[in-house]
Amino acid sequence: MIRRRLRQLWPSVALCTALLCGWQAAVNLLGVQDWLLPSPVQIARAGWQAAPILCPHIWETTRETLAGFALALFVGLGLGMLVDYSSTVRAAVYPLLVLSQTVPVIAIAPLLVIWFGYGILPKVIVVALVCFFPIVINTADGLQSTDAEQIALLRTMGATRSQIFRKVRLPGALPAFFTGIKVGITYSVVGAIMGEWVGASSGLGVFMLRATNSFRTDWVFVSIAVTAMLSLMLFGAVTLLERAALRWYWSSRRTEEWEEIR
Amino acid sequence: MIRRRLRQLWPSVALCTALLCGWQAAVNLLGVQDWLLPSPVQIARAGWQAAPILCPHIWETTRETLAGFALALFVGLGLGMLVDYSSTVRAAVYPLLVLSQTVPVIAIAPLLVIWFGYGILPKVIVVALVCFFPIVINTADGLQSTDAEQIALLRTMGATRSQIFRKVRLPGALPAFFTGIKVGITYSVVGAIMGEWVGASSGLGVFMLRATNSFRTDWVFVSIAVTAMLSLMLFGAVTLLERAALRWYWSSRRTEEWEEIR
Amino acid sequence: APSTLEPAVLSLDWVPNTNHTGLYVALEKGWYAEEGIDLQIQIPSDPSAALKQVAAGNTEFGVSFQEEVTLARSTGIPVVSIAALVQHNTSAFAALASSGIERPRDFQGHTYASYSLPIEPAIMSSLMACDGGDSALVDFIDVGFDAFPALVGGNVDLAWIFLGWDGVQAQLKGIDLAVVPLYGSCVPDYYTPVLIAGETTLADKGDLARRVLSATARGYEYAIGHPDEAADILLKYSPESDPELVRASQAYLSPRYQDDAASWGVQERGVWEGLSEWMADQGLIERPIAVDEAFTNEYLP
Amino acid sequence: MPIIRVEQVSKAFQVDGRVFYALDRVSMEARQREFVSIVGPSGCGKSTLLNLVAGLLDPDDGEIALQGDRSAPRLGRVGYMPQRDGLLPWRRLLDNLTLGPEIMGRDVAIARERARSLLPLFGLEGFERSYAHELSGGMRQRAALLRTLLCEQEVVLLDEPLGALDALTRRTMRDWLLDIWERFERTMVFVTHDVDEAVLLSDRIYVMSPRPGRIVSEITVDLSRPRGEGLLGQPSFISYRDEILNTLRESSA
Amino acid sequence: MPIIRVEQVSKAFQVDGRVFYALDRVSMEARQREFVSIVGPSGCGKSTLLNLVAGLLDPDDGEIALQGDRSAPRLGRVGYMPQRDGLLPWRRLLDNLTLGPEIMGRDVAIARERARSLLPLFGLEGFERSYAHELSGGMRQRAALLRTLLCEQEVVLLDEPLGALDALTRRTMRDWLLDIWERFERTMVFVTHDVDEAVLLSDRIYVMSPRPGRIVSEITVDLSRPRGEGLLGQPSFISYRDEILNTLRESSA
Ligand SMILES: Nc1ncnc2c1ncn2[C@@H]1O[C@H](COP(=O)(O)OP(=O)(O)OP(=O)(O)O)[C@@H](O)[C@H]1O
Ligand SMILES: Nc1ncnc2c1ncn2[C@@H]1O[C@H](COP(=O)(O)OP(=O)(O)OP(=O)(O)O)[C@@H](O)[C@H]1O
Ligand SMILES: [Mg+2]
Ligand SMILES: [Mg+2]
Repeated sequence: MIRRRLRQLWPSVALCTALLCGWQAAVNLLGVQDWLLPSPVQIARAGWQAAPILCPHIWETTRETLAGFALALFVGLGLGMLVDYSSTVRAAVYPLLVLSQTVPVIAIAPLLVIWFGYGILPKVIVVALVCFFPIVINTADGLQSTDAEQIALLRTMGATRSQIFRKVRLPGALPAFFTGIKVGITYSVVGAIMGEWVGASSGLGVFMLRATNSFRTDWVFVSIAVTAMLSLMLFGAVTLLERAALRWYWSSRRTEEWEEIR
Repeated sequence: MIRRRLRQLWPSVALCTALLCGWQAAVNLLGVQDWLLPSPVQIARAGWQAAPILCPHIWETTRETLAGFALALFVGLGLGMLVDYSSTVRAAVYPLLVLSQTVPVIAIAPLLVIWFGYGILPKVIVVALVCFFPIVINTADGLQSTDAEQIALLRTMGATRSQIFRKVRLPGALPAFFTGIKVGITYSVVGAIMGEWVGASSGLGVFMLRATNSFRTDWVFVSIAVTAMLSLMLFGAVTLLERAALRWYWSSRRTEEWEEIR
Repeated sequence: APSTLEPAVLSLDWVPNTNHTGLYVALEKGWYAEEGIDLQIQIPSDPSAALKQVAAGNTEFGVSFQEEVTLARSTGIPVVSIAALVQHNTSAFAALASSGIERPRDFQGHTYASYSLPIEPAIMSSLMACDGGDSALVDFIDVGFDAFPALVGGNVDLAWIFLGWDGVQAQLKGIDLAVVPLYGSCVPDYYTPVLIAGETTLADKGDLARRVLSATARGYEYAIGHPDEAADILLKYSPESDPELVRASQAYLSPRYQDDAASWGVQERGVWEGLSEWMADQGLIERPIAVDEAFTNEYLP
Repeated sequence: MPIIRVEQVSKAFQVDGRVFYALDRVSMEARQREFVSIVGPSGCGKSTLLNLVAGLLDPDDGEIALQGDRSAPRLGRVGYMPQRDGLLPWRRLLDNLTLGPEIMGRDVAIARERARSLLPLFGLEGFERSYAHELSGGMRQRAALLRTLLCEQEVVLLDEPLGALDALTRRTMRDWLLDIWERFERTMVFVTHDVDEAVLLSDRIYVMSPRPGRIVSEITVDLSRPRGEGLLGQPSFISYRDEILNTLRESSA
Repeated sequence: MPIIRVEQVSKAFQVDGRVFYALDRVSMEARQREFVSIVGPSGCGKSTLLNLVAGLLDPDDGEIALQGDRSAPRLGRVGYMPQRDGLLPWRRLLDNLTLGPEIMGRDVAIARERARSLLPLFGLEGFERSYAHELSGGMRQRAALLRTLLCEQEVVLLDEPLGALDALTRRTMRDWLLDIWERFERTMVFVTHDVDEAVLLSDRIYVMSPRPGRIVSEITVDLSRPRGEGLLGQPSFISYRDEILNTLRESSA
């Protein structure tokens, strides 16, 4: 099991290594200035050097990310269900969902601070705002895609709406729901960083801004690398969860995979 | 048909109107200063006043949005297919996709400028970068969800991979694909605005920055309103397209809807 | 006892830099605490956001610029400048030395990376007009994220820089810049940055402002006298900054905090009037503001 | 009073833009403890009729009464086995079987025990934890049948419950069905293509004709019970069978 | 030389973690122009056997040769009608029917014409533009059958093609199948539950036993063709039938 997982990792490791090598070579050969684009080796060295400073920032951002994503999950699932509840609610709420995504965070930053202060709350809200949208849309579309025959069957058994929802719609929508979660979680760390730009005294976003302002491009890239790593870890965790939660789904797909000449 | 569409519009119009009224009342009653949060009436008045200045900006941003989204569609669909091609490619490319979303635009803005200058290209790239991700993930997950029986059937007919892809996987993935497009297009206009912050001389993003720096909060909100309107129009267009493209899908869902006591 | 400290928030204009050294010195030395204040220093999403927060009164103090305060007051935003952090404008237009740009009229036909500040075109045109140039021939590009890299990368020919930061950085990196400073040119001098507070804050907590300024003044005076130690303190609070840059910048800026003023932080009515009238002339504001409401030395020690 | 009463019911669908009558003024009934079969050519509207009785569809015209009540909702008051099995792909076999009791709020543990005890009879032992896609066609059908009967409704509608089964398994299932019907006093409506089976099992048989679906004949089967396979060759049996086949033949011509 | 040759083929699945043999050393063959039937209890592995022959599965053990070739891939070389219809939900009926010719790169216009001309015989006229969910169970099955035959493969595997059809429709389809088989010199492998049908149609019949699926008997049907329904009562027919039924009964006991 674990060995299979590891075997699945090597293509990405190989490709990433290749890309990093290409990057290093390009920087060295083309003589790109390091304040513009540092090489991977420089970034690694800078990362080593910045590590003690970086750690508390990482911890802060991780907290914000997790709290914000939990909120997004809650809100996303809730709204996805609400939107599925009736076509009137759907018609009424959908445009608002779209609207919520069209307000640049920076434009409402002063409001956020005035309403929620400088604590963790505004960051959590920004993360949730950024992440919940794909979750809602995927959940709503997934719920809508439920097999009509399965619903009919439950209805003949006298199932209530909520039973139909729990026993058919929700399990049937799980694959789409996970797709939404995967998209959402990818945005979560960046969302936290954007949230920190609203006003914060620590966090990766703060680190990144300060490094940018000091023209320490290598440190900027260190914080990007950390962001990427955090995002990848969260994405990976969701993928594992998906596999576990959708065993039936993947077992029926697997049939197909060995059936197919790949 | 058109009357039905209009009837579907009223819940959202009603809800929006209610929210706007609430906002207006809140601003009036609580005496919120207009430089912090202008009221809808003030925004409308400012919009009327700013219209002549605003138009060329809107046009610029629309161009960038459409070009960027077209690119995102192309790249997203292409990568979605590529990722579906083999589990090795999938394993190799997925982390990179996630990585692509974890780099804040602000951090690579200087690079974008140096590589692509100040023309429309960097904005198009930013839009594409922002929009393509949900498209890829949804397309890939949709392609993977294809019914194993349908694939088996085509294989007995001697279908090639590409035939299976075109005749079964792709049509089967269309609902998920459209979900991804809906999420992506929602980000497109905001993406263009962020792209303009990389460096531009016109566009809604420029307008927004200038208004912010001049403390014309009402104009900032005008540009947010325009952004929202553009996004909604694009989202609506995609929804219409989805309905048209997935007639079979909706016709089988409709069965369910009249069957269900809503 | 710490439990009796009065909390207060001060929002910087941007990430910590040598403009802010005195604040951090006072914080580090415990001078705010001595005054009974628990000061929290915050970084906003952008300068205009800081100003709005201060005006709204939920952030007591902020760092802003004279031209911003003038603009804000003209639109009815109730903020007051209570101290000048640096006595003279250290802004400049910069070009790469290799570009051949030496004086304002050379700007013609070049591209300029703008921060989207309304004052930029006005200053540019005044400056060029004095030198017989026409700013209509300068190509403005609004760069929301960063102008200096664009200049150094050669993507634009001109950028607005701060001599005490970008200028020092260029020197350290061995980049030759041709600079046209604003101070001493035909454009009026103004205070940038300044410390601001909301009108309501001043009315309700005037004593707090006085105590904050008292500690802050000590901080800046220390920074004036001990550039190296002050730089180290700033670095302690902003360890992400480049030490070399901070030290060099501190050396540049320390003598300029007070400069020719009688004491640190003092603002002159003439400077406020001068900018206000000039901005009105330029059409940036409809009419000159009432400068006596826009700034005050009353809270300075 | 009949438990199911369908009166002059019509049902139309849109086919390619045109209105198409799947059922045209169909009347039928099933009395308490009766075993009623519906036979008719493919596409004549048998499934549509069951959908109407179960409450999944509403008639365009006419009325349907369950237990004498015309206006009460019908959903949840009959056990219904649809033509396609409808097994939920994310549930293992045993969880699929106990779906009905679960929905009806009965004790699931008891239902599981009952299901488990019936697995051998249904030839599903050892597959408790299989997903639907791991079962053979006939196994899926048997699972659906078992699921329906575990709902323990007084009225049971079965849409071709034995279609995918071989003769032997079919006989086992059939016997068991009769046993259930008799022992627990059920009312059964049974859709089948197999005329022999219809005669063997039923008290009454409705014969339908297609396009639009109409009931062309109602036959009461006066054969003593229990009826074994031995009946198949007997003249009384054959006469019923031929009568039905003739009706079908004529109405299709 | 047999067109299909299955030699000592075994196939195992994982059921609840345990290895479960669906097929155990099964051997069978079908010669050119032969009509071979496979009968056996539900779940004995008939569909699995067809999946193996069609190339959807590979044997765990043993060999399968199509047209004498053991190593060549088998996919795309037989017409296969799977037990579940597999109609594509986004295609209208006519487009579903022409799927085979489309995949094989034949002229779709001709295939459409041919499909259209066969619609009345298959009782599908007027439903050209219907989606699968708008068809009755039997109509779906007929559509799947027609789709398979429009592939015009020499070898045709049919997995219970007539299971959901009533006696009359079934007879029409059966006659037509025989007609196709004779006129176009096809080789047919036919899975059925209906022993009568197997005897009526086949040259040879394989009888299977379940768990693990084995071939327990191979019966050559020496009845002259054409064979009509009249045969049903004749002693030679009945003896074949009883032989098969007995074998089934014994192997299941
Ligand atoms: N949702 C629908 N939309 C359009 N037409 C439908 C729909 N459901 C059923 N029909 C049509 O109604 C007719 C009767 O269908 P029904 O399923 O009741 O037949 P049936 O008697 O059960 O046939 P079979 O024995 O083949 O299952 C068919 O012609 C079918 O095409
Ligand atoms: N993918 C699979 N995974 C696990 N078990 C399987 C799978 N496919 C088939 N089986 C098992 O193999 C056995 C034979 O199945 P198969 O579908 O071949 O039966 P069949 O003879 O076609 O039965 P029926 O007449 O009911 O269709 C069954 O017990 C089934 O559960
Ligand atoms: Mg039916
Ligand atoms: Mg089978």
